[in-house]
Amino acid sequence: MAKITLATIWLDSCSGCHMSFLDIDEFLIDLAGQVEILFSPLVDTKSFPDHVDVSLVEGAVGSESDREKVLTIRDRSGILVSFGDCAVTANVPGMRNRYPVADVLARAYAENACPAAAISRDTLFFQEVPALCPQARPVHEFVPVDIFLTGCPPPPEAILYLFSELLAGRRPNMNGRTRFGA
Amino acid sequence: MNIEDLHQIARIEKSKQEGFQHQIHVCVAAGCLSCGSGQLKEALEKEIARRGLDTWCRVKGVGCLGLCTAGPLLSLETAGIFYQGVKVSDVSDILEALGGAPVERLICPVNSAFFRRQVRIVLENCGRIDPERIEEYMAESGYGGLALAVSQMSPTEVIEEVSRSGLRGRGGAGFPTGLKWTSVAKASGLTKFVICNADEGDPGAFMDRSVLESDPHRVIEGMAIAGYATGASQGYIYVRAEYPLAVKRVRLALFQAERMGVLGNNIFNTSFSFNIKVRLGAGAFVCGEETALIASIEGRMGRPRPRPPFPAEFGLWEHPTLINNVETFANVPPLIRKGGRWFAGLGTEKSKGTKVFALAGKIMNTGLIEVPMGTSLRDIVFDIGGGIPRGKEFKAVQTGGPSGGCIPGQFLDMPVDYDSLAKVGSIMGSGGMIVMDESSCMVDVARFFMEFCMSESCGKCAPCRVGTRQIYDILCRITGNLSGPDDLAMLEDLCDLMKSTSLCGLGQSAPNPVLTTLRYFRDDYLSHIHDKRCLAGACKAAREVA
Amino acid sequence: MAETITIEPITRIEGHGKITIILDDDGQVSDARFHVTQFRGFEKLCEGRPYYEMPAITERICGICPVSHALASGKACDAILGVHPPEAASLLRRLLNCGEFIQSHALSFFYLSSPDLFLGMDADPAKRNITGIIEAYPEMARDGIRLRKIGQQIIEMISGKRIHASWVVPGGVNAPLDAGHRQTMLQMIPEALEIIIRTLALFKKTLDQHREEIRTFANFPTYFMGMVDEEGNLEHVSGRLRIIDAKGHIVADAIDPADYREYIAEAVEPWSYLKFPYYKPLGFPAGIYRVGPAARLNVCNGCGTALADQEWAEFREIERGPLMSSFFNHYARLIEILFCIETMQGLLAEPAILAARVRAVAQPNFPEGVGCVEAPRGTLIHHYRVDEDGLMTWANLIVATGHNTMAMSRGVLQVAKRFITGAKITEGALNRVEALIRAFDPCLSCSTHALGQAPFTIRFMKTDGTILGET
Amino acid sequence: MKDQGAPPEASVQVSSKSVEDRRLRLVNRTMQLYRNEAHALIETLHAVQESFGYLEEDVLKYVARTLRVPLSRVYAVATFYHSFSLKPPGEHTCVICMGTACYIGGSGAILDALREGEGIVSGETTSDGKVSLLVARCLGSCGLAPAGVFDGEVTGKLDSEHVLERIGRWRGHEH
Amino acid sequence: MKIHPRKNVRSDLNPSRLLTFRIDERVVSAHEDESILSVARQNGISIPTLCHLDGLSERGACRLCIVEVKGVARLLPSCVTFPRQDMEIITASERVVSYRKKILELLFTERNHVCAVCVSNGHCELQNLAVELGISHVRYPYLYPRLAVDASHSRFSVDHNRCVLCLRCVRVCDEIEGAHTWDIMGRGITSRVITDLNQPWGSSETCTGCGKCVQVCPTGALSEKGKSVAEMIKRRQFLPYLQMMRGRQDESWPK
Repeated sequence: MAKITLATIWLDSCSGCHMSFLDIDEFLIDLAGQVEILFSPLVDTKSFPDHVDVSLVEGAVGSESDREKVLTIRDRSGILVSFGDCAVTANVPGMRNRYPVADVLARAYAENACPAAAISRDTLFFQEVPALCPQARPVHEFVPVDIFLTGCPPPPEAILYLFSELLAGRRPNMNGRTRFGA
Repeated sequence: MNIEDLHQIARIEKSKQEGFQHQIHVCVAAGCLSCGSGQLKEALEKEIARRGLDTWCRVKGVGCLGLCTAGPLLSLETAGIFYQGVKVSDVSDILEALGGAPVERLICPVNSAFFRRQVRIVLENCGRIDPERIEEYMAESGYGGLALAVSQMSPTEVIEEVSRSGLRGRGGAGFPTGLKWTSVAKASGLTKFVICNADEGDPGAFMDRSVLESDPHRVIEGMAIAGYATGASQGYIYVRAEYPLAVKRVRLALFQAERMGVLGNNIFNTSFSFNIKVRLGAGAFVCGEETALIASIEGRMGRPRPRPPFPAEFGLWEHPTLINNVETFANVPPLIRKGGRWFAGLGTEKSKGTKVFALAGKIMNTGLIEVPMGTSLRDIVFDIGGGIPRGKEFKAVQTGGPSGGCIPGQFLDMPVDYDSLAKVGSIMGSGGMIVMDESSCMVDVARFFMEFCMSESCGKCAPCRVGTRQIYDILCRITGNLSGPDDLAMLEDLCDLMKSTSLCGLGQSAPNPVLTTLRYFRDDYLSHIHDKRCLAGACKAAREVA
Repeated sequence: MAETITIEPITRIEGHGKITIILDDDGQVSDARFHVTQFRGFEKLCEGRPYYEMPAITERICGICPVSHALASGKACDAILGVHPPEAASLLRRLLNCGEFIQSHALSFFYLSSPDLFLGMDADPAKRNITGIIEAYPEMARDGIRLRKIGQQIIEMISGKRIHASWVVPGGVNAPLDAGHRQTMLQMIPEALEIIIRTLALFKKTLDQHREEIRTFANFPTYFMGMVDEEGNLEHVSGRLRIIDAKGHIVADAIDPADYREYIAEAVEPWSYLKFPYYKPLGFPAGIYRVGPAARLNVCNGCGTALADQEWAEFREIERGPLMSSFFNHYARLIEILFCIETMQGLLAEPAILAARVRAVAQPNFPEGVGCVEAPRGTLIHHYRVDEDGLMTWANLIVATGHNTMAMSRGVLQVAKRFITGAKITEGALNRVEALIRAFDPCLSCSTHALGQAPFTIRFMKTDGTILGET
Repeated sequence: MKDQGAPPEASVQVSSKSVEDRRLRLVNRTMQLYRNEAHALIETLHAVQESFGYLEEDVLKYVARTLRVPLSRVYAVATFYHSFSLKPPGEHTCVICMGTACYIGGSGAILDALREGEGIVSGETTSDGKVSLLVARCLGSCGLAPAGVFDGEVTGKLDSEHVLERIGRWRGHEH
Repeated sequence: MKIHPRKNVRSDLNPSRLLTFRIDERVVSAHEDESILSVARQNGISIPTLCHLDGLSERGACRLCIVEVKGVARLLPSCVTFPRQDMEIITASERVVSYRKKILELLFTERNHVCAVCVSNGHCELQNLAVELGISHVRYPYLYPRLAVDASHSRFSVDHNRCVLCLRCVRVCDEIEGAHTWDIMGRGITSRVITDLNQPWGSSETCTGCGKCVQVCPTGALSEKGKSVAEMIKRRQFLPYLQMMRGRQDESWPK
């Protein structure tokens, strides 16, 4: 049987969902026999493959680069899984949405440095890094999502169930297996 | 007062009026007042006095003459001449022309369809009597209906007459008035109320304002008849505070009616007593909804409550309550005087009588008209309304305000009645009729109405509170050319949700402008979504998305 | 023509990063930049929230070391309340921390770095990952997975959930320890010990193969900072800070974390918009220092537990004075796992650990509070201010990776200069640049809590602080 | 206790001086007309707005106490209805009608012009305190669209220049 | 039991008349003045609600309890709809469930419900309803309003980010405690619960500090201060108890 090809990525998030994935523990070894990880923070591939069967996207879309990434991933993935509350609801990263981006940056850079700051919020600018979106927002507001896996993070049992269903060729029904903020 | 007194007053008033050879009627409704008709009237009076004509010619402030575009308007009652756009400087020319050839440059064509095609029941006294004098109303058979009802008819007979007329509520939904009166009459309880909804909230509608400013006694009489028929002894007129002139004239009219004894205890020497109080609205469209209006009269926030129980059983202070709007009550006195059968002879099979419309928007003759039910839209827009100015193309006519819909050209030959309007997705509403030409983007129009509903939503039920905001956001995205491919589907989905699950009529009907524009002007949407372009050239692309 | 090599994303680290290496006309490395490409804004987004939500909110900074954030946050909140948690709570917080060190260090070593260390820096990149290890060294892979699982299970048994348990609360913890769970944990200890001892032995054997990496992985003198207990032994949760110089002399000791601003300052340079923590008395940029596993073993007098102390002594034998190469972080991580397992054993033996009273209750009594712990990657400082109703008005967070930024960027340049020449850029060479970053085990999830998005510009300087050049 | 008798001594609750007392007269009269019953709340708030120009907090408390309506209910009613304002108005008020006919006739553009030209948006008062801008849902003067009210005077067939000019005059500058 | 006659008595209903009708194919009987919701619950049929709480007056506002009645085109809120003889009620048709989901999703977009860091995480009626209705994500865009927390009260705090405007707090304060400290200001999407003249709760002149509002709040909007994430468990037993005590006829202690 051909292995399922898998990509995982994290955007604006804490990596906790990936950690919860690792929390399936010994099942990782079983999974390694059936799933081939083509792209992930856990492996060394640098560019997103042309096609994967399943992509797990952790995190909200918070920057232009996040936005580009989800578009690419959608394009090249069979099944796209919104992986965890940040991807599904924007969760904690979305808490910044109450404030204008400029205020958020100013707090971190202009106001919080301890010596008399050489930077005022007016001189704050950034280069060579992706521009921030005005708000961190859920993945499905940018691309169609096939499966939603809520939870902060989704419990490993739910992740395992997701994979066992996918491996069995079924579209998993996640109802009741996890919830917002679980 | 007894009935004989009423006739006596009418006779005296009539003969007094006949003593004048000329009567100059100056429109002093809000529209003309804002163009300076107040000063005009003053100047006329002064000049007449100066010339010593005051036994021969009389100036009278009257209510709306209808053609608001052409204000200030005045009419020479005996000669049947209308002058339009009259300025203070025209006063001496007008006076000099009295009895001779009219002042050509001021003449307003009375033979035009605008005047010719109208049939006036509700507006019969508008522009003809001084709204600040009860005697003038009485001279036009005013309070005759009430006298007839209380002295010669039983309450049941009154209701039967109303039922026979086929009159339907003019406030929007078109509920049969006789039926409504019957349920209040039947409801148990010694205390009952009659409420006149004069909180005309539809943007673009001003029929109620005009009626109250021009002929307030007609409404008072209608309410008193309703009180008699339903067994109520207390009435309330809930009127918009934004209509100061209407409020003033209603208050004055109530004062006069009480003084004359047509309101108060033992009206026309019968056991029937009826009083009316004025309550001011405070700027909440949702108070047009019955239960919200009741809450507001009770001094609370105007939030609707679920029905049943209906106000007819459980209304103001929990007592059975009849609520009708201004125009409905205004239809009652002539209906009683002339009989339900007479009324039923006008209009269409299911929509009887006439309807007052406020014509506005991109149309030559803006103003107030009254036509028989069943008159076609084309007649109203192109004949009576004079068509679209500046050679532009007709695009749509919006009826029913924020709860109504936008009707496209293909239905212009449709007769205007309750059922035909409902068939095309709109409603009669209170009678606002806004004409739009090709320069209007229908997405923007839908957005305008949704903004209205969003800020007028009371916030009680979730579908309306959040739904209006979400729909508004989508419409902003579309007009701002920022929409995504799923936005149309989401729009339709949300409209359906609001229609099906909102608590009150406001929420249930708020999607109508969106749904009708989606149905008839889908290209306006698609062009914004796919080509990022406004077909009508009306939308600024950069319009901020809230 | 100058040429730019971009490594993006940096893989097998925790977070988002990118390295650019600039070659001059002769193909020699002339400059390198390390970008963090994510931004989260925690210092602002917590504004207006009640202080007691902070442990849970800041847990969400990082899915790998949420416990550290919860602990630092809890301590900052303790300070705002002005209370000491009950004894059981203190013991439990330390116990929880042991679980986290075990799982986090296991993750870093087995899942992220072992492919470099055991399959080789130059191995096929397609195989150079945990599945490659599962194939090539199934025993070791199983050990790694098992050890991480033990760590996570300990966390779960104490706090009810492996990740983001929201169990640490101001004034203590949310629930006492279940006696049955204590028993289960005690039963897990022998296996954990076996695994770590086996792995230490394996790792030590590979040291010889990595002589070049040891020589070049940020191998330069700097100051070091870490937490120690009252005796100067290794401590992660409730100790005080110690700073040593490159020779190993203590320059500051028993620092109350609340006074961190007297010792550590965060520089802001108009040209980089990035905060650089530095040792204040030396000024910027001379005050470069490192934190983390090796730094902690460098600053302490010992571990205070039997087996770990033996390993510590052997470790410190490698060099006279502090170990300079950051490659030794891998080594130090294994020793710390051992230390934590032993500490757990001790904590679980304390009778007080089962006490029911685990929370001191109070209203906010102070407008400001600082909490500091050693996270797996180094010293973590949370500093809060609240209004009189207890709502957050201001927060400053210094995370482990932040302290190390100066050392990491200089390390990148060092590795790049050694392994990259324009003539032949091998994949293995580029992987070594990444491996250097992995040695620090930077937690970019943590470091991007606020300061992401900032181009990291590296200054070249001598150890005496003379600036050789800067971009 | 429910009916009869004058309301509690007004000057005690209301902040300052006899000028205020005079302004309270209309308020008191309104409440007495309804025998201080709770349902007079909206009518009373109209009276407060009329004599004070806005709903002042102390007066709200006074009204609440006199009519025996909970404070929060008074505030709720005061903010539910758009006719009431909790902020003192500017010296002059300009109301732009946003009824359908006026919107179709271009009142949106007038508001845009005011925002750009005078820097005010609906519901706000210019920083010099001279002019408050309000938006009406419909003045019922659709025949004169777009219409507005300048210090109580209804004016029809407005355009941006005309409005800017009038406001400029109030604020003492030219456009 | 009617504790607040003004709001609960329906003069058109006869409490003594017993009716037979069907709920979800099941034949049930009830008095004319028992709401469909309450009859359904007595018969073990659960209908989701948010603004309804036993012991408080009905608002009919959240619209989650809508049901279908055969022969009636409109959907009816079961909390304020009363049975008729031979009525056929369907509580969970596909149509009804899909509307319930959408309404709940709208509520999620309206405020900033960050379940993960909420004091009521795990004990929240909104969150539970999402699970019950199988909501895996919210299809409408979140609005992310900027709202504040008021922690000025010495024991409680109100976080408007988590409020669903069910107004249980307003009702319990008015109807049970009798203080009417709470009400709702503004209208539409800008509505917000307030204390007194929209002043900080801590400075309220009318609040008795009883905490009933906190206990009836379905979400983490009202909570006890110092309760950490997921620790706020609401206790509602007092409500039926107070109802019983206030409704009883004899007063058993000497005055």
